[in-house]
Amino acid sequence: MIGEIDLDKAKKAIGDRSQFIHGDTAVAYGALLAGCRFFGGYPITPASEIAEKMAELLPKIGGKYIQMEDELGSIASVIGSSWAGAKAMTATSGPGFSLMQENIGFAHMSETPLVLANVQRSGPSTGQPTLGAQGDVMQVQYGSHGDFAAIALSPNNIQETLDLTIKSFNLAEKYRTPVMLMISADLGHMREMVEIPDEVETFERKEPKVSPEEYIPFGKGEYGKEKVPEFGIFGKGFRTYVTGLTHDEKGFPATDDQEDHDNLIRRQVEKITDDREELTDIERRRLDDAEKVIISYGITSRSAMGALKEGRNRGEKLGYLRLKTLWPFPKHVIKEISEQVDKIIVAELNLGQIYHKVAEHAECEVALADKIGGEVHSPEEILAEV
Amino acid sequence: MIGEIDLDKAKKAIGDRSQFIHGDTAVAYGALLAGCRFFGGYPITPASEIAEKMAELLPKIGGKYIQMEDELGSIASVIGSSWAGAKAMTATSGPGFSLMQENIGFAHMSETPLVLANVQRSGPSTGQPTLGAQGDVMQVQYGSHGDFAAIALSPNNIQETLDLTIKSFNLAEKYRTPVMLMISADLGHMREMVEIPDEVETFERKEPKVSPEEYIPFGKGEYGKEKVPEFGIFGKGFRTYVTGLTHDEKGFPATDDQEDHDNLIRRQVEKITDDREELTDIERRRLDDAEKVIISYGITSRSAMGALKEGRNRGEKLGYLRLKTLWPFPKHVIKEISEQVDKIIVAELNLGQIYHKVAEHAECEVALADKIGGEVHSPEEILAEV
Amino acid sequence: MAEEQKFETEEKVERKQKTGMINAKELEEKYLRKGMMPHIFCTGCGIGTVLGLTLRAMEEIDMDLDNTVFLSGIGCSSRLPGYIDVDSLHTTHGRALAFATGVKITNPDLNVVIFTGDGDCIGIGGNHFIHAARRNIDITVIAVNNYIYGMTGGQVAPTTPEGDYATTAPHGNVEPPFDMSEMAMSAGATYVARWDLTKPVQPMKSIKEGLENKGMSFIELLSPCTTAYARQNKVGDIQEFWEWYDDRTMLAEEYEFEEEFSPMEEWEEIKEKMKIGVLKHEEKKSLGERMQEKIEEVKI
Amino acid sequence: MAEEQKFETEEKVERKQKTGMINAKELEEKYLRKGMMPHIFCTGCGIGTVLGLTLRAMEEIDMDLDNTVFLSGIGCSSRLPGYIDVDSLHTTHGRALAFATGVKITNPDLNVVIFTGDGDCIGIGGNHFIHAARRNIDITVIAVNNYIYGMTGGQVAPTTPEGDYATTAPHGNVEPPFDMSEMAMSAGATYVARWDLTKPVQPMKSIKEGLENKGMSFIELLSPCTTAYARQNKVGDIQEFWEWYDDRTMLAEEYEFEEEFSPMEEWEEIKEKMKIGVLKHEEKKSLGERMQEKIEEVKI
Amino acid sequence: MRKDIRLCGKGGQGIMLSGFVLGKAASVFHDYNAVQMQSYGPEARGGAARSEVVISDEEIGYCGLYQADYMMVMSQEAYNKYNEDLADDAVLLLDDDLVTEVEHDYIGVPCTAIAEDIGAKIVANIVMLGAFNEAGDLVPHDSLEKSVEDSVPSKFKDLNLKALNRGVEKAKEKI
Amino acid sequence: MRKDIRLCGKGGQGIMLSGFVLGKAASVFHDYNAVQMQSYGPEARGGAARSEVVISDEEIGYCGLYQADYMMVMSQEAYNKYNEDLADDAVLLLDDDLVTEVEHDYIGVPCTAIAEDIGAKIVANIVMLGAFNEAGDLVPHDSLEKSVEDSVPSKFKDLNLKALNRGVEKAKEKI
Amino acid sequence: MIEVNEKYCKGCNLCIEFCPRDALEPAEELNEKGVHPPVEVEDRCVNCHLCELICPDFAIIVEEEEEV
Amino acid sequence: MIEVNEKYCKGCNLCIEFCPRDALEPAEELNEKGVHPPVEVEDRCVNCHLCELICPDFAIIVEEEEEV
Ligand SMILES: Cc1ncc(C[n+]2csc(CCOP(=O)(O)OP(=O)(O)O)c2C)c(N)n1
Ligand SMILES: Cc1ncc(C[n+]2csc(CCOP(=O)(O)OP(=O)(O)O)c2C)c(N)n1
Ligand code: SF4
Ligand code: SF4
Ligand code: SF4
Ligand code: SF4
Ligand code: SF4
Ligand code: SF4
Ligand SMILES: [Mg+2]
Ligand SMILES: [Mg+2]
Repeated sequence: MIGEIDLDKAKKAIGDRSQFIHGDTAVAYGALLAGCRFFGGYPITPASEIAEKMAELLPKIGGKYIQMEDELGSIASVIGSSWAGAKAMTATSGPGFSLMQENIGFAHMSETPLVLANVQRSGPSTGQPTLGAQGDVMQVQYGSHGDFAAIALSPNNIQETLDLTIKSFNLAEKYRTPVMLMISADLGHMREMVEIPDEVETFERKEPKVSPEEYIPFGKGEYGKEKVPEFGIFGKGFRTYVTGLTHDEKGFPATDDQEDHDNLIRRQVEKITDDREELTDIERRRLDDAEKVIISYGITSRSAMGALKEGRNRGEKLGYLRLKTLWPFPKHVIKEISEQVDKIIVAELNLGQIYHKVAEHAECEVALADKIGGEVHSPEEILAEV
Repeated sequence: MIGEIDLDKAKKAIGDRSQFIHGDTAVAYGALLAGCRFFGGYPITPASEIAEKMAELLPKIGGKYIQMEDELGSIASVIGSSWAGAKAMTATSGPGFSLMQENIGFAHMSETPLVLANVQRSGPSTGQPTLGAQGDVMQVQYGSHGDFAAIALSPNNIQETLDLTIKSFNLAEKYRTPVMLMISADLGHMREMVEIPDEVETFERKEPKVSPEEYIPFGKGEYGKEKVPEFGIFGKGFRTYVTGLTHDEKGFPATDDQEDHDNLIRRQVEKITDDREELTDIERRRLDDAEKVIISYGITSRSAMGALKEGRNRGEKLGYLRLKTLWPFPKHVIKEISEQVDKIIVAELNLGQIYHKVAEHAECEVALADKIGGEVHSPEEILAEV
Repeated sequence: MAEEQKFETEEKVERKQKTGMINAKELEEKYLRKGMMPHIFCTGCGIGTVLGLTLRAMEEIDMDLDNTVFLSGIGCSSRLPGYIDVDSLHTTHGRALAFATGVKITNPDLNVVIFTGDGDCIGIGGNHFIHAARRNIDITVIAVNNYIYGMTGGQVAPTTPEGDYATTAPHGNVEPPFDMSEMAMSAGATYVARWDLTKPVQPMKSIKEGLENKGMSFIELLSPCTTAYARQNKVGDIQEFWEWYDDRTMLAEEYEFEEEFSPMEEWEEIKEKMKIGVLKHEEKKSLGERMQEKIEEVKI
Repeated sequence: MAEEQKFETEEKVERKQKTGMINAKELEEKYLRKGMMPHIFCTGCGIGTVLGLTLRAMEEIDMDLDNTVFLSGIGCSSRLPGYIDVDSLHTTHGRALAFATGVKITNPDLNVVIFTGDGDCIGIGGNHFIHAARRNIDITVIAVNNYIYGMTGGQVAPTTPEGDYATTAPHGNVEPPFDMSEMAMSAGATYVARWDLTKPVQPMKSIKEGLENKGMSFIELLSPCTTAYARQNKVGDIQEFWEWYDDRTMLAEEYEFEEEFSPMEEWEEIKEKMKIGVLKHEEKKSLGERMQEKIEEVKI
Repeated sequence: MRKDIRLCGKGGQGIMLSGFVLGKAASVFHDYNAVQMQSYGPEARGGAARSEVVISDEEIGYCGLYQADYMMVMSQEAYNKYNEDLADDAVLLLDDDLVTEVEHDYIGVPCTAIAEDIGAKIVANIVMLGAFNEAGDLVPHDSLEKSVEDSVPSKFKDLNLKALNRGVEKAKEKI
Repeated sequence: MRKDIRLCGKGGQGIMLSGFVLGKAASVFHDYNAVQMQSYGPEARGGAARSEVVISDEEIGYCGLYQADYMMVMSQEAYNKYNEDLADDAVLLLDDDLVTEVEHDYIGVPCTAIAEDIGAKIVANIVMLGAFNEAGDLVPHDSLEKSVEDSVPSKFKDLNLKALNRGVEKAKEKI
Repeated sequence: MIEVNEKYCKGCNLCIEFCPRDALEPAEELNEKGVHPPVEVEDRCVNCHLCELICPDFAIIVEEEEEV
Repeated sequence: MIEVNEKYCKGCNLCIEFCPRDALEPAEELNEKGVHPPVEVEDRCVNCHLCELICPDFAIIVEEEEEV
């Protein structure tokens, strides 16, 4: 469904080359540019604007927008759409993300590429609907039952939000897996200028080149990555059986077989964790001589930039490390940096989530600059923990 | 609703004093003995037998059983029932647990006592419905969006399943919080003899002793634990406003207030984490001279017992530590033990979940004996990692 | 009910006797939580009117406030329980009826009333809605149908008429809407009424009848959303809203008359209107009664 | 359809021509995945029959297998797509219709068929069910109503008749059941039929008509669960199941006749029966058509 | 003393009940510890059924079988599927009318025939259990008897006890 | 150079639009970096509205305000609520017809009156923005003009430009 | 007599539009919310209470004394 | 002529019960599933195909040849 002409159409629908837009719009633009042609959603503050933009632009370029009856349905429609051949996405926030957990597990189990943007708001429960947070970052990895390996990205400005949305689609297709784009309400509703890129590098779904009989929908990949099978989209004669039950390579239920289950789940996990280093996207600042380093991500890293500047001004040998990839967790980077510095300060808008992952892998002291209640850290609040 | 006579009724409904029953039945018996008088459920293998036993026995003693339209509804009905004055529970397995996550968050936010038994099956997704696993133990703490502190218990035999069910109800009432009883399908469908206790120590809900005007439903407790407010059940004139929005002490929405949110959520978390040591229930074996220790929980600890015996026979200085409390995570115990031994081996029926918590807090080497696919570890498989 | 459409003198007197017994200030003092007014609803929003009518209906039957629980999901309309000084459970989006089921079954003596919006009730909450109706559980559901998702800023609802605009239907809605009352009836609710608020006495009476009905009562109130809906659909002022209701609704009795007697082409147009009035009122055992009978049968 | 109740000679011939074209072995070879037979359904379970009838209906309209997707949720009946050699999506419990919505909207050329059970469809899946019907999305839903949760061992379903037994209704069910077809019609499905399997030709024909209908088709098939339902409700053999259906169903035409002409007391009894037959067949634009029109209107 | 015991056959033969009766006999009606595990998949309808019991006078840790020290088999399919980890010196009882291809030493008990003989094919599992317990010396006979009495509907008590004892007799003949 | 700017007033006055126009002027129509943040709660209907803009010629890290160096205010309630962290030497512009109780030095711009004067109360925010930009020297005037043109429906372009320039003039008078 | 609680009135004009006797009209002055609350037009009101019933903001009270 | 696939037949007897001509009866012997699959009673079948349609297990085939 996607090609050069299509990209042109998307750019035409998007309009001006330079725009002053908020994060939600940037997600929608990124999606259109990446080739997303299906959005199944359900409104929720502060993610609704993504749906609204998609509802406006998708029909203009022949894509499909549908507002489903609830979030259970919206993620389901996206999985269905992906198997029917579209690059597909949904967007939600905490309460909707919680509702989607069962079907997110299905997406992992069925190895369905899709993108889910979670514009995080202050939880738990209904919480503070309009205010920002980073309280769902562990839920990405542990929100659904059983074992799976998540991919999650976290941008910290609006241009990067657009760029990482495109990247999310590319990773989803490359690894045949759901990818989570985690931003907070602050970023979702914050405006900056973005440049709509002229050229967009997209990763196109690897379709099987063998006959339906030879096609292995849930085993070793032949033409792409070894642990990622090709994707035989519906309507092309592959007659794939897709199930959330434990299945063998052909897709058939193997609900009594220890080995089939072990093979299946380990491959699904390893296709992602084997590439941990390749998937890791990190921003580093002033680490050369740093004695202490602030680790942060997303909107909080903007405050960390302030803290870095201020701290350095005061003569602290501070460094800054930002995780653009939250999952798979870049444990190797943490280990490495923790061997160089005396102390790590993890700043995040929750009561300590990624902090636990850092603490697990760091060899040095790890402090937490946590904050909840809808406001971002001031640089001072981070410096207080240094 | 509960008293001596009622306990007698429960015992009468249960029947014989010594019974050879499986874990699911033990959960139902424990619940009845603890005073549970409402069950809202939805069938799912391998937890359905809990519902079936409750459907049989509850009406006999005037309690209420309802099969709801789905798991979203069953946990909702349980929360409603709790506010209406009953000790209430539900039971489910992975897919249902995932569906319940939004309302579990509501239960945390509204500080609603309830018990949820998760009879874990092999996931992710539909997976292997009849086979056991321990794949949902991180989901307990991270399955819903935002920050909260979970309590979760994990028994390893049928008598203990009954006992810890009673304890779950007591903790739920004491801390005004949802409590998760985590067993695996293996235990749910395994039979052993249990003795129905003659006397049962139950913790009764602390109701406010002040006037409705003075009553603080979401702040400092007056008569019980300081961070746990009394529970003004519906129909008694307290006119409580219960909401999943961020609220002040009186229960009124405070969706724009950083401080109210911070106070509320930190109190809710601390009411549990402050009591971490008190809540920690651990079984220790042969630790005195141990150089290596196997840490496990639930059904896996039965295999660990086998490994302990075998290992000691072979001359290994092995120890055994079993977590009956999974959450709040007994980090102090891990830290302490890790200072005494050279190596910890975590055995669990997943690809490493509690392992990460142990690794975070241990000071020594930590190895993982993971297993998935529906079979329990053989003692040999654990010993292989020693 | 058609006779109540005109303002005849005798009726005025009757109405006065009924409604004049308690005035707005007294209502506020007796029924509302302190310090919550003015409420958060927009200028001219019908939700405030729904609140007033509900309280007056409660007053008429002298409802025991200490024995009453209001519940709701999420949405503008779902903020109502926060204003009423009774036990109240403001739950998650769409789930109020499931929470209510637990409340009512556990303590059948409680009066249980739910406020819900169109999205909350039959969008995300559709399953609980039809099942509560099927069970004929003894609760009263007051559904504020404003044809839109108000709280979140005007997205399309499952009740939004085809062709109308919404932030997620910027080119016009392509989906046919639900008739919520119709669904309630099919699913098994025993008292069902629908009114728009241009006729305030009738809805008040229906709420009262709903509260008295021993079973699932469903009262759908068509209520103007003066912000999210009106802005997008060029309904400029309240007059235009009235015309809107005039265009799109018809008294049930008239409707049925037209169905029988109007010529085909006319009927095709009329057909699309929503019937208003008391649409169903039936006696049937409630879930609570059936459960209690069973308990009596098997108890030890 | 009543005329098809008797086995007249001409009809036999006709039937032979229709059904004899492909026999069970050929069906298996053409439509079923290799190596999956014998299937997992219990002895005498109607689900196998449903499969056979569906395949024969597909054969009659010469369905393009490479352009067909079967979906299902979870349950015994939901295992069916695993047997048919087409693209298939065996989803989560209750959600098949939402998955199907994504499939069909994305590629309107695909034939989309859903197998579902009573619990899957209107228990946990009720919300997706009514919304798919409201949208009149062009899919065909074949619902196997066995009045019970079969797969999980016989718990009460929202279709279980009042008073019947189930593992979670060990003292007899206290809840009134849903009429799924009725709900489908209220919600907006355009083709609705219900049959029990004692009349195999009619359901086959209805499946065919459903596949041909451009909109949401709902075919409810009353199917014996010889294990979970029968065991608990003392339906000893297939003969007793037939009596069961005889007792509890009536052809729609007869039903309507009785409604008009039978004496009150008799009617009270008859009333409780389920109508079988083609209950609705209406022309209405499908969601896909409406969406496509909108795209044509706004595309750049 | 720890006894790792497997009972298997096909669905519908009452294998689960046998395991239950044996476990209960050991733990409720005698002072052993006992664990019973059963396995069934969604695909298990009518297929091979298996129930495992561990009996011990000590605490039972690992509750799987190290190997099957005792095994009773009531169908060929079950034998084929579950004989893998049979101990070399295992006590193996089987209905030699139904299980005909066997690679291990065994004691044949025509339990189905015996059951038919006493008038109810359905108690074949109890016949077998009686023989199995006798041959394996698993639990005291009267504990088993009590357990049977406690586990079957009262009107079938006598029939089942008869079946049990016929099994015992048969075993005595054979060993 | 980093400018921390707050615009506030009540819902419906076009505060968000002003922030948007300013941020766009700085970043799209000039080569500054700009971040705009806005806050609204579910309760904010008709209450105080706030939009914050940070402008800088360097990368903008922290995107909250350190303190408000520049503030424009269009209602008393907003002044009361948001004057807390106003810098001592801040440039404070306000509609002194609407905001009458003020504790800081300020420049009064009767923007509502001016807007009414040019025929449309609704452009008061743009009047104010013109004055604010002039007084604060936030972005080059023609960038702001372009941004206004780009942000309003074409039929209201002239009106808005007029409003903008009337604001500029007023500010020039005052400073 | 009509009593208006100016603090609550949001100026929706529903009362004015609804009054079957045109007994209400918008006030000249704005209230603190910036809207024109209703004021009574003398001698027209028949105490039908419709305005009170319909007011979404509990801002209007019809006092009956005068009728007695 | 009726052909029965013994491997598939689960012995539900539906075909036997359904046949309007009593043209089927249970076989004497058990199949490997332990049930009695149907066998044809000679000269009764009229090839109405009902048994084939109703068989849940794809186990029965009505062959038409003889009719021709
Ligand atoms: C699980 C979940 N999804 C989405 C939302 C966002 N949300 C809040 S209210 C609402 C719609 C409200 O519409 P309606 O029920 O019609 O009420 P109204 O505001 O129109 O009165 C939505 C989608 C939410 N709070 N929770
Ligand atoms: C979320 C979730 N809840 C519960 C289950 C367990 N479950 C599997 S099938 C089923 C019921 C099936 O009943 P029905 O849809 O009527 O199908 P049948 O088996 O009767 O054909 C249930 C409750 C599940 N798989 N997933
Ligand atoms: S948004 Fe609409 S429904 Fe909500 S309060 Fe405003 S007018 Fe009422
Ligand atoms: S349990 Fe019931 S529905 Fe399921 S296969 Fe068996 S007979 Fe059929
Ligand atoms: S009481 Fe009636 S007549 Fe009097 S002002 Fe109100 S609406 Fe008008
Ligand atoms: S109806 Fe109420 S809020 Fe509206 S104008 Fe009249 S008094 Fe004011
Ligand atoms: S209907 Fe089929 S499965 Fe049943 S007895 Fe006849 S041939 Fe066998
Ligand atoms: S084809 Fe008809 S007549 Fe012949 S055996 Fe089958 S059912 Fe009987
Ligand atoms: Mg609404
Ligand atoms: Mg069913």
